[in-house]
Amino acid sequence: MERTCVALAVAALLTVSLAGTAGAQEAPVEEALLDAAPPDSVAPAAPGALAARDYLDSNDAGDKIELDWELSPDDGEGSCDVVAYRLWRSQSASSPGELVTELSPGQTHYVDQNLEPGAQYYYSITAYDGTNESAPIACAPVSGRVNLFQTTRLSILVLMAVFFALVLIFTKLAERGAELFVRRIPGLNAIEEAVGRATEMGRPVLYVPGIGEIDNIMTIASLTILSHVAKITARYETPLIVPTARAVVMSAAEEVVKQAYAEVGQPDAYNPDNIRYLSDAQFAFAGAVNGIMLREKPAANLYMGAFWAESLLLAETGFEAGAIQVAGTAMVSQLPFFVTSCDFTLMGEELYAASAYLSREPKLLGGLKGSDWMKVVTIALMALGAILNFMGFESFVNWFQTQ
Amino acid sequence: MNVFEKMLAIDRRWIFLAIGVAVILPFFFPLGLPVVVTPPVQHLYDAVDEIHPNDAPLLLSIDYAPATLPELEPMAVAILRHAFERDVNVVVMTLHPAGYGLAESALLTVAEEMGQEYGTDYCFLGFQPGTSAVILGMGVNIATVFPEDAYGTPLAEIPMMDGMRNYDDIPLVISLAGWSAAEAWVYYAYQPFGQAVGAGVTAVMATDFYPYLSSGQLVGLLGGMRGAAEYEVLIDTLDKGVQGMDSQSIIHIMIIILIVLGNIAYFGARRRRKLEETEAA
Amino acid sequence: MRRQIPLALCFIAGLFMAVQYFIPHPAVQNTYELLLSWLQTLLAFAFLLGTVSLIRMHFHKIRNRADDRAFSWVTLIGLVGMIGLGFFHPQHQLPGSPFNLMFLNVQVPIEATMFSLLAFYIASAAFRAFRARTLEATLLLIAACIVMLGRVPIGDLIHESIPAATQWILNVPNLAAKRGVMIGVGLGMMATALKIMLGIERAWMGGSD
Amino acid sequence: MGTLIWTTIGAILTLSVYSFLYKDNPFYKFAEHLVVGISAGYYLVIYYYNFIDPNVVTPVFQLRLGDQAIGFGSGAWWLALIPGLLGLLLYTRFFPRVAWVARWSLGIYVGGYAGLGISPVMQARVIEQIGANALPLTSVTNVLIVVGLLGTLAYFFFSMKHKGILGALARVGIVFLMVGFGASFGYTVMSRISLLIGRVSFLLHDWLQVV
Repeated sequence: MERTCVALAVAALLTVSLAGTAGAQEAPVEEALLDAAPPDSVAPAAPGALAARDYLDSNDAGDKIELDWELSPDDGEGSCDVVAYRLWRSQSASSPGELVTELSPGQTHYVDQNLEPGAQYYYSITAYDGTNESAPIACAPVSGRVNLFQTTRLSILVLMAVFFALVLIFTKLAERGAELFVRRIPGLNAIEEAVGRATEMGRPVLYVPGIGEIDNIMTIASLTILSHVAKITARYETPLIVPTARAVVMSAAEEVVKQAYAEVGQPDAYNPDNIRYLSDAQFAFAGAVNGIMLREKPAANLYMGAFWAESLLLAETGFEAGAIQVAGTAMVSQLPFFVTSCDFTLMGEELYAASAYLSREPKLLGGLKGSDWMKVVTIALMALGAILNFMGFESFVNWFQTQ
Repeated sequence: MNVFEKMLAIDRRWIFLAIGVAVILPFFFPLGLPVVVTPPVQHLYDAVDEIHPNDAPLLLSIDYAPATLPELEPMAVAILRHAFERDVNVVVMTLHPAGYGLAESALLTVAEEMGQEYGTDYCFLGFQPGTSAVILGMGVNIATVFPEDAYGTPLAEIPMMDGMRNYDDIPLVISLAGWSAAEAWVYYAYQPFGQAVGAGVTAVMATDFYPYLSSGQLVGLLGGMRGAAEYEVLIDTLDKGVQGMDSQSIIHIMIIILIVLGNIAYFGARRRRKLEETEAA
Repeated sequence: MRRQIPLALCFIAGLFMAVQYFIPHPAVQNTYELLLSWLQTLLAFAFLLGTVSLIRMHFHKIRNRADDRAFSWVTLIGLVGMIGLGFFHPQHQLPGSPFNLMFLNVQVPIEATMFSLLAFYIASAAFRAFRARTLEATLLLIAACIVMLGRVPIGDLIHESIPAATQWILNVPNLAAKRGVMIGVGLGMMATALKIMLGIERAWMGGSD
Repeated sequence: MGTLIWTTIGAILTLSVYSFLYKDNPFYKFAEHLVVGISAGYYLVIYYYNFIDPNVVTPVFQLRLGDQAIGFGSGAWWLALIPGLLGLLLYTRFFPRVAWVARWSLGIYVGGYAGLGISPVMQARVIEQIGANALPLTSVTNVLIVVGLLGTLAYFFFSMKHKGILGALARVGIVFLMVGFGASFGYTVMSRISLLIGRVSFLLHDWLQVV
């Protein structure tokens, strides 16, 4: 038996290579096998037991069924003529239903997708030799269960609950007027000095709120800082230029600045022409801001928010224009460029911290304190995980391997 | 103003000029600095080298956009040359809307240069939107995702595509992408279907992909222009990749020299100032 | 009315989007997809808003006879021309269509070139900013130089251990620092997101009434 | 011929942008203003055909949502009116008296994306980090990674003054941060230069065809 099979395989390969050298088009191994195998009217032996089960124990929408079967005795040995397994699916036990797919010899696994959740399906599989098809092997009817909760994401939910609890507790404390200590973030002085410097020189301040959309958390944080900066410039009556890359951010920025000017009693000093929408296109925006730096000569450039590759374009041009520059972003990939080319940089979380600190609203400090203590929790979990791993209990860490 | 202060005050446009020259010169006078081949590239090369000629094709997914073209096109060219050199059939597709023209031009240029015939040696499927859906769909049945090639010919009528069902008929997929497409191939072709996947990504992305290599989810990896250069060395047809590496080497060294000079000048000037202060005192 | 309704909508939308992540049920997932398509559509409308402000700004410049108003014309003509090609030329996305040609031969080259200016700026930044003033600055400088050498063939020629050193720097100190920043940033983002949903953080509404 | 003209246009614009390296000048200004206009037009068309048309216009005019997935039964074309309406509300900001109505759409937009972000961020930036950093201190590498991580987190700890142990840790953190920044800086140089090489090869090879 074995020998014939090998012989056939060799013959097959020969035909393939011959076909190849003959410059014929692609000759699939199956067809080659057919050429080699004596054309028979005998159907191959049916594959072994077929098992169907709900995919992922349906941690999904229940629209996938997972199937496993055993190879036909004629697959790779025996009469060695199986060229494909044919998988059939039906809604009723009586008919074989539709052909789902053909699978190559040697395969024993398939996941059927895009099914109707909860519906009953009858699967059967046959071995096929190019002409004849074996008797179908059926399995018990199966249906995908629709789930209401994805258990593999439990750990996310749990930690979210812990974190939000912390944030809300501190927020409540703040509302009750409890003194929440938060160390002053060094970058803030830098911002004020920069604005002060611009005032002395009688030149405008440039505030770039990043190129993120209004839904970007960094942009939101930036708007809070903007209102602080606007108040200072309003007091000193220093022009404040705010170029934006998103229309919605522009309208929000307008509101924020107008409000700030009103609050310090300088509503007339507010100049709407200085809050500008330039372009959504990243480098078109960067190019236009570079233009502003060289033509309107701001003495202080503040970059706060979400920045991508344009960060260095802005910072280097700003330096060349001789402006004092303060940046702040949580974009890890861009921090190196701001850190090296700006006079001061609010790194990562400092951006959020600054916005919370500046808003002077005690409620906003809750988030900051919550984050701080969540860091402690995180470290504790890591340590615990490390120890348990070391002792051989990996299940704890695996629990965090979510999907 | 002493020499150090002069150095510190140098107009940066001289630096710009130097960079410009350093980039342009190698185009005319290639240095051909030796390029050492690293394992990830070697593995990808071997994977392509093991594909049977005139049999099941290599699927090359050219997923880059204009912005990352300079880094990734040399890869496409080198891989295509390698495949055609060995009479390996190639199917090209793209998952990036802007990739259509780029993929087509790269494929047709190399195919013409290597005297390959459309339909029997290579085939271009064009663009399909919906990255993950496309990749998953092709695992079940290619013809449902790409019923016809980029020029409207039904797959069944294309000799080399006739009888192709799904990943079982594709020994290797290589994705060249400057975005998450390469990862998508790992998640949706390797994970569910066990399809062998290789990738070519930008230099910046490369480090994020090393984990996939060690875990065997990727058979090989080309990182940035250097990856392309190494591949060109392996197929010994030196081209843009190796050429680029000359400029790269020169400029990298140049920047380091600039940093050193900058520091010498800085400390020189500072020492001078200190001396003057002590004299004044 | 003016603040309560938006805050309520903000909370509801946020809550649903946060919760759907845990519920694979098709009814929820389909609603999620629908809502997502709404958000994307909103984005498109917002973009239109931007174009309107752009046009207004440049009209302003032209009417006020600003010195560089000629360039405002350039912007407006480019904008109008592109829209014309897009809407009045069938199959504008196809390769070879005027719309596509303009994109590939005007927008792409300019943006790609602006992007490539970084090659010059990264050099000048290194020259002027990498000073071994303090321990931190010195470490930054050394790390940068080693990695730069390790990236190019010539590095291997100088010393074969350089590529290894590069990988080590990337995989150990760099990794540790990045993870630390990521965790902090992640927490900051979530806290802010929660505050937005609860209406504690309302910068996005702007000030006044 | 056609291609040559187009390539020449691309080349002239490329050179105009590079002229900025010398100093700001009319050529750069031209390219700058042109790309602002062109890109605005480009995205307008793309956004319209990819979002507004399929999600609003088509369904409303054909009175049905094609294969668009809908939570509450298909064929509910009127659902497509909602995003259209929300979109139009954004424009109330041009009419000061009703400008505040724009906040309704903004609320859904901001809230929706805020909520959307929370869970994936928790997963990618916290949960998976816990898994990845639960390292037994059995090797120098592991010790360094853990110490570096602790230091960085200490640096970003705002609830106490940086003194004593916290201060020391924060100092370690800053050291790791700087090494990390240096590494990423050096690491990025190559891809930035690749872009420049790409442009140069466009000028010399595709346009002048001298190499």
